[in-house]
Amino acid sequence: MSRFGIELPGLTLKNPIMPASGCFGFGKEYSQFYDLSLLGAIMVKATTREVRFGNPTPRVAETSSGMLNAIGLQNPGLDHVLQHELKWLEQYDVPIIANVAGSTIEDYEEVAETISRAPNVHALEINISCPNVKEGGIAFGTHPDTARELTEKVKKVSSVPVYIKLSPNVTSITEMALAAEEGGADGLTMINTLLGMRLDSRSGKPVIANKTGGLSGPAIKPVALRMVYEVSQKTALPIIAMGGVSDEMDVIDFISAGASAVAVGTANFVDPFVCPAIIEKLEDRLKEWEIEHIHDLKGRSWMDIGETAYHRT
Amino acid sequence: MSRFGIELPGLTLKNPIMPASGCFGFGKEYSQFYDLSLLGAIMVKATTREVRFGNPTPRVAETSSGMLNAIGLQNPGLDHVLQHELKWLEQYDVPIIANVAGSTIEDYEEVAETISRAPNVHALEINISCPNVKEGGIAFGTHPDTARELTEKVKKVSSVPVYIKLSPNVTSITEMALAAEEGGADGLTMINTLLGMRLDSRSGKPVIANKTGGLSGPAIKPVALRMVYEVSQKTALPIIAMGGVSDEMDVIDFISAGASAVAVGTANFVDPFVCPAIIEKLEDRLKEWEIEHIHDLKGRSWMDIGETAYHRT
Amino acid sequence: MIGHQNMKIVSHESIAADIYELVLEGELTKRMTSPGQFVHIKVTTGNDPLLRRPISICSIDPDLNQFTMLYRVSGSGTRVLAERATGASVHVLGPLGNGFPVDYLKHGERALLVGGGIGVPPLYELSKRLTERGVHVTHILGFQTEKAVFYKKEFEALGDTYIATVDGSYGTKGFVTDVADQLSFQPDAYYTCGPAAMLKAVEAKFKDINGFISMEQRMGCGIGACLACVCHVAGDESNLLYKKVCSDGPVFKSGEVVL
Amino acid sequence: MIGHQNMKIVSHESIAADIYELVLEGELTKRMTSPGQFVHIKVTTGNDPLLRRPISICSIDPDLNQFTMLYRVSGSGTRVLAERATGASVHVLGPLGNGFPVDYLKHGERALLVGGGIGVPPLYELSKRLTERGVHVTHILGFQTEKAVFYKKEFEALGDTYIATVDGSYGTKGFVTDVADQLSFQPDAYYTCGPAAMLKAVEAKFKDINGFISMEQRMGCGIGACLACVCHVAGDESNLLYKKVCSDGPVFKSGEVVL
Ligand SMILES: Cc1cc2nc3c(=O)[nH]c(=O)nc-3n(C[C@H](O)[C@H](O)[C@H](O)COP(=O)(O)OP(=O)(O)OC[C@H]3O[C@@H](n4cnc5c(N)ncnc54)[C@H](O)[C@@H]3O)c2cc1C
Ligand SMILES: Cc1cc2nc3c(=O)[nH]c(=O)nc-3n(C[C@H](O)[C@H](O)[C@H](O)COP(=O)(O)OP(=O)(O)OC[C@H]3O[C@@H](n4cnc5c(N)ncnc54)[C@H](O)[C@@H]3O)c2cc1C
Ligand SMILES: Cc1cc2nc3c(=O)[nH]c(=O)nc-3n(C[C@H](O)[C@H](O)[C@H](O)COP(=O)(O)O)c2cc1C
Ligand SMILES: Cc1cc2nc3c(=O)[nH]c(=O)nc-3n(C[C@H](O)[C@H](O)[C@H](O)COP(=O)(O)O)c2cc1C
Ligand code: FES
Ligand code: FES
Repeated sequence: MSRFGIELPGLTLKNPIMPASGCFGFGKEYSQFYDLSLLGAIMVKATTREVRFGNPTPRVAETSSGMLNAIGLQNPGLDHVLQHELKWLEQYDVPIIANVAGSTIEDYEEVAETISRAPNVHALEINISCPNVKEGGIAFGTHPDTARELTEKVKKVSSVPVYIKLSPNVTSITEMALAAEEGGADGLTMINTLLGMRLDSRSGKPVIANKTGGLSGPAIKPVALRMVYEVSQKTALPIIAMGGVSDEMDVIDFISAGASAVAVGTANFVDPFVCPAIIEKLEDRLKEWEIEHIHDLKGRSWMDIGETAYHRT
Repeated sequence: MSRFGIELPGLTLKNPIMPASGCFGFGKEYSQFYDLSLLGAIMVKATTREVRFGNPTPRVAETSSGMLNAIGLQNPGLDHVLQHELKWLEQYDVPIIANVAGSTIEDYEEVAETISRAPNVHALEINISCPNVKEGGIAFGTHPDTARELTEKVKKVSSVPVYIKLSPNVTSITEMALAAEEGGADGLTMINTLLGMRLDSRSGKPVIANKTGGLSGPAIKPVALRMVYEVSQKTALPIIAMGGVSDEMDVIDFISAGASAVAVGTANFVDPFVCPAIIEKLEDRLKEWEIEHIHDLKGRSWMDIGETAYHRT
Repeated sequence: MIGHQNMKIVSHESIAADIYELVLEGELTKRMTSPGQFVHIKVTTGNDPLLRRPISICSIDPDLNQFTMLYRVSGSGTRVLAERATGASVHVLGPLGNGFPVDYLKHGERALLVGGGIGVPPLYELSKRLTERGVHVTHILGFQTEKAVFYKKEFEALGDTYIATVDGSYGTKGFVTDVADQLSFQPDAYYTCGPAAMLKAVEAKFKDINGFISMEQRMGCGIGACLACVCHVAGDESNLLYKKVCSDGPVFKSGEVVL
Repeated sequence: MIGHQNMKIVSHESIAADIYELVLEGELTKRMTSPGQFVHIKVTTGNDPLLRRPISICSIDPDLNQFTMLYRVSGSGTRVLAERATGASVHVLGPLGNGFPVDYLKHGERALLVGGGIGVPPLYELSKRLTERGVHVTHILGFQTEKAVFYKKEFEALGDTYIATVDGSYGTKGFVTDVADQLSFQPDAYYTCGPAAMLKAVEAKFKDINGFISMEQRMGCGIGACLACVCHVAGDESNLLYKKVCSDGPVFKSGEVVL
C-alpha cells in the first residue's frame, strides 16, 4: 500500500494534501499549472444559494507572515456551481469537498441538500466560521448550541458525510468541536481565519474596505496547531487541518498534532505549484525517515510512544 | 506642550511608549543600554505572592514573525520585588505599572494591596490572561463574571488605579472589557499572548516543555489591532495596547485604532534599543506630518473626520 | 502561457526619487509578448513579506532573454527588493493578465499614451510596439515633482512627450488632463495607466474615442483564483457581474468596467 | 560591555558538511575579550526569522577588527544566514555572557578541552589564550562523521588533538569520553562545550577535578531579561534558585548548575 492512502468519511484520498476552500476557486486557474488529479481532494470555494458579489475592494491586505482577506463569500450561486464549476471538475479523478455557506439555517440546508447530490461531491464542509459576512457565517461558529443544531439539520438532508469548519475566534474550540460531534458531524475542518485588521498608517483608516478581515498564512500556524492538538485529544472525529501550511514539514506537524489530512490555503497564492510540490517532498521525507504510512505519525505529539493509533485502510 | 504628554488614570506619561510586562524584567538589564527615565512608563514582570521558578525549559520557540513563550510567571515573589526590584527602580524618573498575578482571588488581592503601596508604582496591571500557568491566569480572563468579581476585589484594596490585562483567547473580547469596566477598572491593557504551539517536526513533540505557549510578536499584530479597534468603540476606558509593536508606525496604528498608549514586548528581544528608538522616530514622524499631539490621531480608524476625541492634558 | 522562474538580477539601479530599474534575465522572458502584462514577484525567500508583488513589464528584450521592470519603493516588499543585489535572483510568476492591444491601431493612426507616476512603465513597451507598427505616438506623463520624473528620454525617442508635475517643478504644472486639454489633435485611441483618479479623468475627457485602461487593485493570487481583485462591470444594474483585474485585466476597454 | 553594530561580512565559506565559517568586521570586535562569550545575530532584516541567533565567538582578531564564528545550518535562521554574501552586513549584539576563565590555570599546567559538534568553536579562541599563557592544551573533539569534522589543523597547531566520530569514519569510533578514557595524564582542569548529554558525561567522568562547562539553551533576549534560558542550581533542594544561561553563563563551573 502507498504511504499516503487515507480513508476518511466519504473520502478516499490518494494523499493527505488538498487546497483549502476559497484559496483555489473551483480549480480552473490552477489546472493551467498541473493536473488536478494529483491532489488528495479539492475544497472548493464557498457556495451560497444565490449568487453573491461579496465585499467591496480592497479585499486583501498583507501582514507579517500572513494576509487578511474579506472576500465576503463571492460566488456564482448554487445553480451555477452545480452546472458549470462542479461539472467541469468531473474530468478529474479527485474527490470534491463542497464548502457550504449561508445566512440562515434554511440556506445551509438547501445548499447542502442540493450540492451533496453532485456526483463528484464526496463530502460537505459546512462553513460556520466565515468572519467576513454580516449574517450567518461566524455567528453559527461561536455558539455551541447553534452549531449543534445546524449540524443536525444539515446532516439530515445531506447525502454525503458532513465536515464542520471551525472558527478559531472562540474561547474554547474544543467545546465547538464537541457540539459538532453531538450534532452528528462526520469530521471537522479547522481552522478558518482569525479575525484581524490592518490600518493604513498614514491615513489611519482600515486598508480593507470591510474594515476587518480574516488572518491566514504562516502567522497563524502556531494557533492552528495548538487547536488541532487540543481538539484531536477530545473527539473521535477525523480532522482536516489548515492554517499556514506551506511545506511538507508543516504537513507533518499537523498530522503529528492529530490531523488526518491537511489543506493548503494562502500558500497557493505565494506559489501556485505548492500542492504538488508538497506531495512530492512529503513522500521523499517519509521515505528518508522510513515511515511506512503518514498516519504512523498521527497524533504523536500527544500520544505515548507505541500508542500511535492507525486510521488507515 | 509636547506632542507626547499623556494623562491616564494614575499615570503621567512623558510619551506613549513603555516596555510590556515580562519582556523587560524589572529593567536592570536594559539599564545598561539606555536611561530608563526616557520611557513613558515601565510594565514590570508579573509578581506573585510567593517566589516561583516557573516552567521547565525550553520555554521559548520561534514561529513565523512571532515567538511562543511559556515562562510560567517565574518571579522572586512579592517581598523581594518590593525590597529589591522596585526599590532599585526608584532611581529613575519613570512611573512603574506593576503586573499582578496569582492562583486565587486572594492571591491577587494580597499582591495588589501590598505592591500598590510602593512609592513608584503608579498603577496596577492585573494579569488575568497568562496562558502559561495551570491555575489562575487565563481562567480569570475568559469568564466575564470572574473577571468582574476579580476587578471589584482588587479595586477595593488597591491604592492606585487598576488596569485589567485582557486575553485575546476569547470569543468576545468586548464582553470581557465591559466586565472589567463594570468591575470598576480604571483602564485596560491588551492584548496578552495568543495560545499556540510549535512541534519539532522530526520528533513530532512540542518544542516548549510546557507544550503550549503564548504567541507574541508581529504575527499577532492584526489580531491585537482588531481587538483594540473593537473594544475602544465600546468602552470609555483608556487602553494601553500591545501586540507586535516594533516601530513607530505600529504605534501610530494602535493609537489610530483607539489606544491611549502602547507597550512594546517581543521587539525588545530583537533590538534592546527599540523603545528609545521608537520614541525618537515617533516624534520625528509627528513633526513631519505636522501633528501637534499624538492623541490627535487617537481612534481615527473609526471616528469620522473632525470627531477625533482628545484625551490630553 | 504563465510560467515561473527564479530569474537573475542583471542590473538594478535607482533612476529617480524612490524609483528603481530592475533588469531580470531568464527563459521566462520568452513568454512575455504583450505590453501591459505584469509579473508577480516574490521579493525574497521566507514569509515576510509573504505575498508576491504585481509589477508591470516595462520592456522586453527577447534576444538577451531579459526584461525590465520599474518600481517605486513604497512599502515593505519593494523596500526589501531594492536591497537585492545584482547576481541574486528573484522568483517571478508570469506573464500575467491581458495587455494592451497593439493591433487596434493601423499604420499612420494616432495613439495617445497617458501615464501617471508608477503607471508609466507599461506604456514604454507599448509605445515601442506601436511605433514599430508605424502608429504615431504621443505621450503625456504625469509625476508628483521633478525628482520623480523618469524615462523622459526613452519616451522622447519614440514620439512627442509632454510632462506634467503636480507641483510645477517640471513641465506643465498640474495633471495629465491639463496637458491633454491643449492637444492640437484628436487621437484615434488612447492607452492609459496610473492612479484611479487619473484613469477616471482620462476616461471622462476622451469619452468619444476608444481607450484602453490598465487598472490596479490589491491582489492575492494574481491568477484569478482568490477573487481579491474584482471590479464591477459598467452598466450592470444587478451589481453582481464582475471582472478580475489580474486575469480579465489589468487592461480593460474604456467603458467596460467601473473605475 | 555589550554593544551592537551592523557588521560587515568579510569572508563566508563552507568548511565542512553544513558548517560555515563567517568572518565579521567592525569596532564591536574591540569589546570581545573573553573566549566562550557569544554574540546574538539578526541574520536578516524583516520579521521572519524574528529572533536573534546565539553563536559563539570562535576567534578574535583585534588588529583587523574582525572576529570569526562557525555555525551549522540547521533551521530557518542559519539557512538564511548561509545565503548572505560577502559585503553584506548582519546586525550583531554582543559580546554576551561570561566566557571561560583563562587565568584559572598557570604556566605549565594542563588543560583538557572537550568539544562536541557545534560546541567546538568557542574552544578555539580559548585554546589560543591558554597556550599563550603557557598552559599545555589537549583537545578532544567529537563529531558525527568524517564530513562534519572541522578546524582539526587549527587545533593541532595549538596542542594534541584527538578526534572521535560517532560512526567511526574518522579518528576514534565513539564519543569524546571514549577518547578521554584513554588519556595518559590527569588534567588540572577541563573546559567543555557541546550537547547536553556530552556535558553530563564529561562532568561525571572528571568529577574529581574542576571544569568549566558551556551550556546551551533556547533564548529570547540573550541579555538576562526574559527568563527563557534558566537552569536549576545544583544541590538546591527548594528548586527555586536559578541561573540564566545567557547572562550568568553560558560558562558555569562544574557542579554549579544542573546540566
Ligand atoms: C497590474 C499591476 C501593475 C503594477 N505595476 C507596477 C509597476 O510597474 N511599478 C510599480 O512600482 N508598481 C506597480 N504596481 C503597484 C505595485 O504592485 C505596488 O506598489 C506594490 O505591490 C507595493 O508593494 P510594497 O511592498 O511597496 O507595499 P506594501 O504596502 O508592503 O504592500 C502590502 C500589500 O499591498 C499590496 N499593494 C500595495 N500597494 C498596492 C498597489 N498600489 N497596487 C496593488 N497592490 C498594492 C502589495 O502588493 C502587498 O500585497 C502595479 C500594480 C498592479 C496591480
Ligand atoms: C551560548 C550559545 C552558543 C552557541 N554557539 C553556537 C556556535 O558557535 N555555532 C553554532 O552553529 N551554533 C551555536 N549555538 C546553537 C545555535 O544557537 C543554534 O544552532 C541556532 O540558534 C539554530 O538556529 P536555526 O535558525 O538554525 O534553527 P531554528 O530551528 O530556526 O531556530 C528556531 C529558534 O530556536 C533556537 N534554537 C534552535 N536550536 C537551538 C540550540 N541548539 N540552542 C539554542 N537555541 C536554539 C534559535 O535560536 C531560534 O530562536 C549556540 C547556542 C548557544 C545558546
Ligand atoms: C482569500 C481567502 C478566501 C477564503 N475563502 C474561504 C471560503 O470561501 N470558505 C472557507 O471555508 N474558508 C475560506 N478561507 C479560509 C481558508 O480555507 C483557510 O481556512 C484559512 O485561510 C487558513 O489556511 P491558510 O493559512 O493555509 O490560508 C479563505 C481564505 C482566504 C485567504
Ligand atoms: C517572554 C514573555 C514573557 C511575558 N510575561 C508576561 C507577564 O509576566 N505578564 C504579562 O501580563 N504579560 C506577559 N507577556 C505578554 C506581553 O506583556 C505582551 O502582552 C505580549 O507579548 C504581546 O506583545 P508583543 O507582541 O509586543 O510581545 C510576556 C510575553 C513574553 C514574550
Ligand atoms: S488576485 Fe486573486 S483573483 Fe485576482
Ligand atoms: S535569553 Fe532572556 S534571560 Fe536568557
